[in-house]
Amino acid sequence: MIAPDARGTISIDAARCKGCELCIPACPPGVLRMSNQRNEKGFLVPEVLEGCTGCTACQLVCPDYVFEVFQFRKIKAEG
Amino acid sequence: MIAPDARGTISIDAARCKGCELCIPACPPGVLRMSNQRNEKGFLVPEVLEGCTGCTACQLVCPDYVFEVFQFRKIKAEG
Amino acid sequence: MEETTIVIAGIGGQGVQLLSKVLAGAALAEGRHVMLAAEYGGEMRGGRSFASVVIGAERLRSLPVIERADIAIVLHEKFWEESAHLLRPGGLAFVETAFFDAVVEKTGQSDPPYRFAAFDGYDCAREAKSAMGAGLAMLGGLCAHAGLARTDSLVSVMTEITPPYRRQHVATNEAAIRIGAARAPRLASLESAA
Amino acid sequence: MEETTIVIAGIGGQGVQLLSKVLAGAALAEGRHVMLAAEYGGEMRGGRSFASVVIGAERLRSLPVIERADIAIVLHEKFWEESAHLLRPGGLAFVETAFFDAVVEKTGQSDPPYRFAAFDGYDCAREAKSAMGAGLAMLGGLCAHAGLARTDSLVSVMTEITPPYRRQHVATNEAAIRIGAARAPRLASLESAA
Amino acid sequence: MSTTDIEAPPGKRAVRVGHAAPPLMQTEEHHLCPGCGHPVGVRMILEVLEELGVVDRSICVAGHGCYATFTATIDIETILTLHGRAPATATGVKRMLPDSIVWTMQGDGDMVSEGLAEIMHTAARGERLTAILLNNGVFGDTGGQMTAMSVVGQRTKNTLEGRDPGNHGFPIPVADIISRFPGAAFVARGSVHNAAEATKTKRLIRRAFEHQIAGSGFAFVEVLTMCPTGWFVPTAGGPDYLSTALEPVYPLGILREVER
Amino acid sequence: MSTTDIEAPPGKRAVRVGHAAPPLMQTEEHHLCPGCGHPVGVRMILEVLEELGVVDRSICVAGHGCYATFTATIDIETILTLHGRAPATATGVKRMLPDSIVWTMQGDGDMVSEGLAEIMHTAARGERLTAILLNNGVFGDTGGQMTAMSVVGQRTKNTLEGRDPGNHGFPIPVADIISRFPGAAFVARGSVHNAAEATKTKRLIRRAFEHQIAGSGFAFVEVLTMCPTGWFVPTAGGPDYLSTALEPVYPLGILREVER
Amino acid sequence: MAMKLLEGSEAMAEAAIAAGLRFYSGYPMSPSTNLLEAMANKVPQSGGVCINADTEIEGIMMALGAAATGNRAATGSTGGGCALMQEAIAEAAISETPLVVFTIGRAQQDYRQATKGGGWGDYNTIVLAPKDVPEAVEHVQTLFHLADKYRCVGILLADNIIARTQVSVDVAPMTFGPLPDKEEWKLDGSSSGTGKAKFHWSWGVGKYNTRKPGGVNGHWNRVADKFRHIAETETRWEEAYCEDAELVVVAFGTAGKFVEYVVSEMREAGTKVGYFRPITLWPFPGEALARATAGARRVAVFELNAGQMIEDVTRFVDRGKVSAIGGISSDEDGLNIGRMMAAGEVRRRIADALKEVQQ
Amino acid sequence: MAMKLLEGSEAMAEAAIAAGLRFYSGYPMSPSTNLLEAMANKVPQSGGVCINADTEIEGIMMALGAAATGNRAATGSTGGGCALMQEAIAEAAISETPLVVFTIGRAQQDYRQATKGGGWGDYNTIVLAPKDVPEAVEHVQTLFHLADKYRCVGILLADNIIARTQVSVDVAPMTFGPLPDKEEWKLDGSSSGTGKAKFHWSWGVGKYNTRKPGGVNGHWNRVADKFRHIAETETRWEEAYCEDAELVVVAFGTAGKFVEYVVSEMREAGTKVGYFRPITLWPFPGEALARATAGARRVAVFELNAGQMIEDVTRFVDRGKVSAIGGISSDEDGLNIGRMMAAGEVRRRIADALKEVQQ
Ligand SMILES: Cc1ncc(C[n+]2csc(CCOP(=O)(O)OP(=O)(O)O)c2C)c(N)n1
Ligand SMILES: Cc1ncc(C[n+]2csc(CCOP(=O)(O)OP(=O)(O)O)c2C)c(N)n1
Ligand code: SF4
Ligand code: SF4
Ligand code: SF4
Ligand code: SF4
Ligand code: SF4
Ligand code: SF4
Ligand SMILES: [Mg+2]
Ligand SMILES: [Mg+2]
Repeated sequence: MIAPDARGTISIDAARCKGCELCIPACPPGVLRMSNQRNEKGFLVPEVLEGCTGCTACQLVCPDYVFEVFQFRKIKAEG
Repeated sequence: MIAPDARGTISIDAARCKGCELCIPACPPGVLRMSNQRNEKGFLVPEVLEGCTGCTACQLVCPDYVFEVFQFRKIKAEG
Repeated sequence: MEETTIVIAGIGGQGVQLLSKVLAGAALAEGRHVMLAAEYGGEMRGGRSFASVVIGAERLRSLPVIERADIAIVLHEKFWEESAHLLRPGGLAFVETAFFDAVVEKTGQSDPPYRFAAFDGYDCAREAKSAMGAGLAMLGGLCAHAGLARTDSLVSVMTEITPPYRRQHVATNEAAIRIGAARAPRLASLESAA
Repeated sequence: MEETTIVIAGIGGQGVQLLSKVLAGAALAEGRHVMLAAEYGGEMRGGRSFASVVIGAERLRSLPVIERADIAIVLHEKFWEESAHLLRPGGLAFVETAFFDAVVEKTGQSDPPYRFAAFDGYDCAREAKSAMGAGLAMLGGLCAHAGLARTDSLVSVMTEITPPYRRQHVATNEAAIRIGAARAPRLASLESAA
Repeated sequence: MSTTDIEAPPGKRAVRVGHAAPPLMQTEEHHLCPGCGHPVGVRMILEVLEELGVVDRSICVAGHGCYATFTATIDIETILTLHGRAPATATGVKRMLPDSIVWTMQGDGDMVSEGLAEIMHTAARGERLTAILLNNGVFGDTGGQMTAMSVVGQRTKNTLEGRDPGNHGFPIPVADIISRFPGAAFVARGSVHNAAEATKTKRLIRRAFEHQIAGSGFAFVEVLTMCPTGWFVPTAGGPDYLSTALEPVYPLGILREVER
Repeated sequence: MSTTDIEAPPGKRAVRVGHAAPPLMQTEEHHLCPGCGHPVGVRMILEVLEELGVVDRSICVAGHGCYATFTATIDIETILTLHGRAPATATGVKRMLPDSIVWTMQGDGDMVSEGLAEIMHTAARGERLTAILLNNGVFGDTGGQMTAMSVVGQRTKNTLEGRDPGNHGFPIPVADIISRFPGAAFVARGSVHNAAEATKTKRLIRRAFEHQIAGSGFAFVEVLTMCPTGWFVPTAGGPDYLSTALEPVYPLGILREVER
Repeated sequence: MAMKLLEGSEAMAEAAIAAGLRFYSGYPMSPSTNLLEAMANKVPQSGGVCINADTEIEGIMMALGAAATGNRAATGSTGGGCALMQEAIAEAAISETPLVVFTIGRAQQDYRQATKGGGWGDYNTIVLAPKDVPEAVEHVQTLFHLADKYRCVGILLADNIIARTQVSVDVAPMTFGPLPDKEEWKLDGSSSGTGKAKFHWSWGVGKYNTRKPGGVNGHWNRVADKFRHIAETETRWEEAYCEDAELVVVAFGTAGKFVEYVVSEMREAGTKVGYFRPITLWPFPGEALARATAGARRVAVFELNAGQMIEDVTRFVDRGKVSAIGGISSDEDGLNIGRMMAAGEVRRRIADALKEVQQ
Repeated sequence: MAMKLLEGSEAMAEAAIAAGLRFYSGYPMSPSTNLLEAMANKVPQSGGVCINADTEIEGIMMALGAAATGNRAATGSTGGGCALMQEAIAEAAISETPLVVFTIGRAQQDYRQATKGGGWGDYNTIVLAPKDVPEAVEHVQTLFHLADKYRCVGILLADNIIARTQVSVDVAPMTFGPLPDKEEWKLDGSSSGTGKAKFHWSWGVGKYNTRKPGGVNGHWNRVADKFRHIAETETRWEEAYCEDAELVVVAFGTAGKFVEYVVSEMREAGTKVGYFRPITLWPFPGEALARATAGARRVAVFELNAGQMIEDVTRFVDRGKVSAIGGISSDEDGLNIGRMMAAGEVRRRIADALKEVQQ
């Protein structure tokens, strides 16, 4: 399911989200958008589309520490 | 006793003087100097020599409000 | 009892505070003495929101921290226990239909000491096309049923206290109150069902 | 009496405070207990300057605001009344000669309850070439007479407490103390003259 | 979440480049409002302390404001001191422990309203501290009233018609003032209203701590943060309000830096 | 002394051009030290009030310092308020009596040590007052200790070795700070250490009151004054100490003026 | 009679305006913030001035300046903020500046601060502690009157419950007796240059031309005598059922309202219990308390703190007879009044005290 | 034994250093200025830090920060300056920060401030009032010990006479019993990053990982209990000739020394008079006073104020038996102790009180 040229991804700890939407415009490739799902606190939470670059912008601006960011790196053959 | 070309004079309320000597260098024509006389408070007080211009400098700098300054003006014929 | 005490509980965002003000204001407009105590933990959504309203004909004797309520308006199952704790034996629990079962279940006693009534505020709100109107509808229904204040008084206080930037909701809110009030007669049957 | 109380009074600039410190310090150096209370109204010349020194062999009982003095050192006629008020019957008024007559006159009683002694501190100071040494000379004279402290103790305390920027006065001050002390034997006669 | 749980494209592996929760937080939960800018600022401070390797000699002295909630959750020794007085308290700490890394955390209300004397005197003394100002131009914690840094025209609960300079005067740009103090080694202003500025701001904070480590003088970073609640704007509108209302009054950048 | 008592040269008469005691003094006596600069500053204020014809609507709010002795002798309604708080007290007075002429008189210790917050907040508010600072760089009244305006190297009773910036920091040039405040209409610094500067300073004070009369904003004049006692210099050396130690740190002149 | 639904804070602000308040200046601190907001919105509408002070000290010093012009002025905060005002409260009291300070307390841990003060010198402040919003509306007006009557500082000691509860209330302006003229001391500049310029200072010594006899001691003694007079004449309290009570419960403010409620209920059930509510916390109605409790076997003090008012109680009631039945009671947010301010809790504690008596 | 001639202020500074003071920060105000100067000159020489604070608030807040690191720290001023410290004193007391505050009072008009405080909340401060310089030297050291022992604030209440009188005195370091370890709470950064970072705050609730049971109420109750314990165990006083005295004179501080002097003199003359001097003003030695005055017909309080300590006296002695024989007594400069602090005056006032008794 992951595109072979994918550069990164994020995990979203939706339970912590307070639906402020600050992450949406922060994402340079624009792959975040608000979903229709509400978390336990009653807030709409974001979802990520394909194309995340692992740039950490969302993580940086999120006041509720929702995002974990990963970059995909080539596996090097080990000595 | 007053020179005919005298331009001004001062009165010195020596009782108030605290002997700080600030007036001495303040006098542009240099006609003030400390006398040998002490006032009731025990301070040496200044005295004025001839040549006062009535410029008010001494009055301006004296912290103890000792000087009153007068200028001599021609008496104009009245009526 | 000369003084009637109503508690309103729900979660942040359900309009508990608006409801309490509308109720108290309407009773005041009708010449009653009122007292309103609000408690809410900041502006956070999903947090506890609670209010008590005391209405009486004379200068009130009730304490500002109420000890016992005659009526509980239950907008959400969360925090119901607190209202239950306050409700006097024989008091009325007026519960949003959506949470009715959960509330009854939580009550847990085989023979609960209160009277229960379910009221479908959400349905009224839908009918009124009012996004936030469920609570107002319940209030309309309750007042029509229990005679706490006239529907017109509720509507006019709601209109009066709506801030300028919320003016667009006045019409739908009014509709919610009136639809709720209109459904009050059905209440009696529901009540006895509990 | 186990404790001796000396009051020193004069006008600002006469060195009252220095005198009191030298006296107290010298007594301390000799193993006595001392207490010194100073009062002066700011740095202004001509104002009242007053100090009291209590000296005793044991931990002192005297109060810090003294009630009675055994000896009054009178540097100036001004403020004499205050010292007179404190001086006990039979106490010693040790007066700068220059003000002796004025002081006696102010006392005014035909039979004053104190013993008077005049001492020419100004003359000693002249001899010592010490501008401000009159008071120190009196102190030297008094101590030699009354045995409050040894001359050497006075000199060494004076030397110790003179601040760096006044070092040039140490030698003449010492001279003043010693000259005063040397004249002490003459005191007895003066004293009886009063 | 462990990196091995992350599905990676063939031949690649997932490398974590950013933790959700900042390091040194005893819990990630906090009760600040949606869209609040403070948590972003606090995250950066903690990351910098970790990166500089000074955690085990770090002491935070905090004032009172919404950010103070973090005093109970950051895993840094903390004094929650009296409103406005953090610089003075921190001075006492630093003077007793010259090798420790002492930093203050204050809001605009805490620092520039109640505590103006303390911050100015401490800066003038050149106290070797790092002072962080989280400036949202409002008393957030008490519900949104005017502070000494609220901007002209700003609507608050006690300036309902907007801050009118004829009546309420003008805001005090404390960083600009301190930037002219010889005792100050580093003075800068950043913002957290977007990722680019947040990144720059973290660098400023780092510099401020480096100055403390070097002992070069007082180091000060003002961070503009969003307070949608106290500004009465939607959460998503916070960054825009910040950049149009606050930033023109409080321009971003380094205001002073001496050699370390 | 009456002018007729003065002997004049033939054909001339004596005209009084300066009163010994300033006007509006209930007594000319004061107990300030020989060579103190404060009385010179106070004289000028009183002369200006008289010249501007605003005496009967003048109210002075004074702080605590040696100058406060004049609160009991100037014939101007006076509040001797708490140490450091004159600007706040004066604000209350002025807001209740907008047509009155309200001026504060503070020293550097009163204004910049104890009262830094008050003066800054009041200036930022653009309060329509005239604030006078009599700056001698020392707490004169308590016997000569360091203030927030004592200059580097200055010897005081609690900086016996001189103010060491590494320990005691740097002085705060409050007028320069306020001169950048939009609420301030007029900010200037003068001195009384010689007749020429005193003359200029009086003009500055006059301007500051004219701004209040025009209602153009906060008006501030700092006056450098001698404190030979607190500087531990001979009285005659006061002016020299002022011009060599203080003036370089606090240069004279108009720092800000807006249109009235 | 025009009843309005007002939050306590709004009601107090309207009462202050009804009393002629012309100046308010305050700094936010829960739970006094709502009062500041109400003042900021209402005072300018009434033609007065409200300043958002930048510190509590500035707030009270501005108010002091405004009051020195003869206008009615006030400031307010909660205990923490009022701690910063102590120097200024003493200054106002001793300089005889009429001033009202609203202390919207947290629980009842401000009793000692309000009644004893932390300023320097010999002064007191009249402290009124209303039991609810309608009484607060009266107290605010009374306090402005008393402050002017005695040229002193009046403190309104309320709490979160009073400040935040909304009630139907009629803020009717009250009328009081005539007041002394302020001409003698109020400043407006007009005495400047007359040779007798007015002088406002806590040392009260007058200017050179108007030196007051007795100097500073004379002034301070006059002020102290005034406070002695107030202490004798201005005590206020409410008591009920004390004549034959075996137990008298003493409580003030909101706690007093709870005690009144519970004790009345118990009396209806025949229990020999009475209550005494000091309304003026200073002057403390000690003689009245001594009389009211003369016949009681036990006097129980219910206050929401670790024991503050009880020290005043024991000045007038034998300490062997007095016990504390309150205690520290705070919410986790420190603002509110905690679990102890509940009728059930009060009932239980009074019942326990009664048991002891009856043993 | 090394006697030096020291001014009281110098002696107190040396005593503080002997007790291990590492930090002082203060702001000048007569008559406390000399103490600041002595500290500024002596503390750095001893390897400690003295900062010339720019305000009293900064002074105490710096000292609080220094104390939070476990070092002995102090600040000082006179009543007016200490009024500004009230919020901070409460904070230190409730956050359990050991701190010493020197209040070099003007006359004795600071009693109420020192003993009751103007801060917010339920706290007390141990107040020692020396009668003279040698006792002040002991009290200073004792106070640092007690502040550490109980993690509380200690106030040394002295006056102009003690601060300015020069006496021959031996500042010998005193030894006290062992003290609790400060490791648990003192800050040095080393707990940061361990998951259990320390947290210093007056609400005492702990951090997320180290939450204290009972929350803020729990902490405040623990603190209140601690103060109750101190009140029971740490009272100090001096009394003489009380057993058979018809009149007992109560006085503190320098006034106590005068009373001691005069009463001893009168006793020698056979008069049945005794004296009682509270040494700890808080905790007030009330039980001891009650015992000491049980047989007396009259208890006269000599204090140089309008009546402050007398309120504490009447908590323990029937107010019908108590009278005030002191009063406001100030010089024109407000600093000193006025005409009333003179043996003759004291003698006259005690004699008058005796006459009343004997009627
Ligand atoms: C002496 C004192 N006054 C007032 C308060 C109330 N108070 C607590 S937080 C706060 C506002 C803080 O504002 P700011 O520092 O800007 O922080 P923000 O909440 O905006 O992040 C105030 C006024 C207090 N705690 N102490
Ligand atoms: C709250 C408070 N702290 C301290 C003082 C003591 N005090 C009186 S005057 C003064 C110094 C004033 O210095 P400054 O304003 O520079 O005046 P100067 O005497 O130098 O003219 C101080 C510290 C006080 N009166 N009140
Ligand atoms: S920024 Fe964070 S809290 Fe806000 S919507 Fe995005 S994920 Fe949720
Ligand atoms: S890491 Fe960057 S690209 Fe990926 S979702 Fe977050 S902001 Fe978008
Ligand atoms: S300036 Fe004035 S006080 Fe000083 S010496 Fe001259 S006359 Fe005397
Ligand atoms: S008036 Fe001028 S010229 Fe005359 S004495 Fe004074 S300074 Fe000299
Ligand atoms: S009020 Fe403002 S500062 Fe406080 S948590 Fe909410 S958004 Fe953040
Ligand atoms: S101490 Fe200084 S300011 Fe004070 S009167 Fe003396 S010279 Fe003037
Ligand atoms: Mg803020
Ligand atoms: Mg000065």
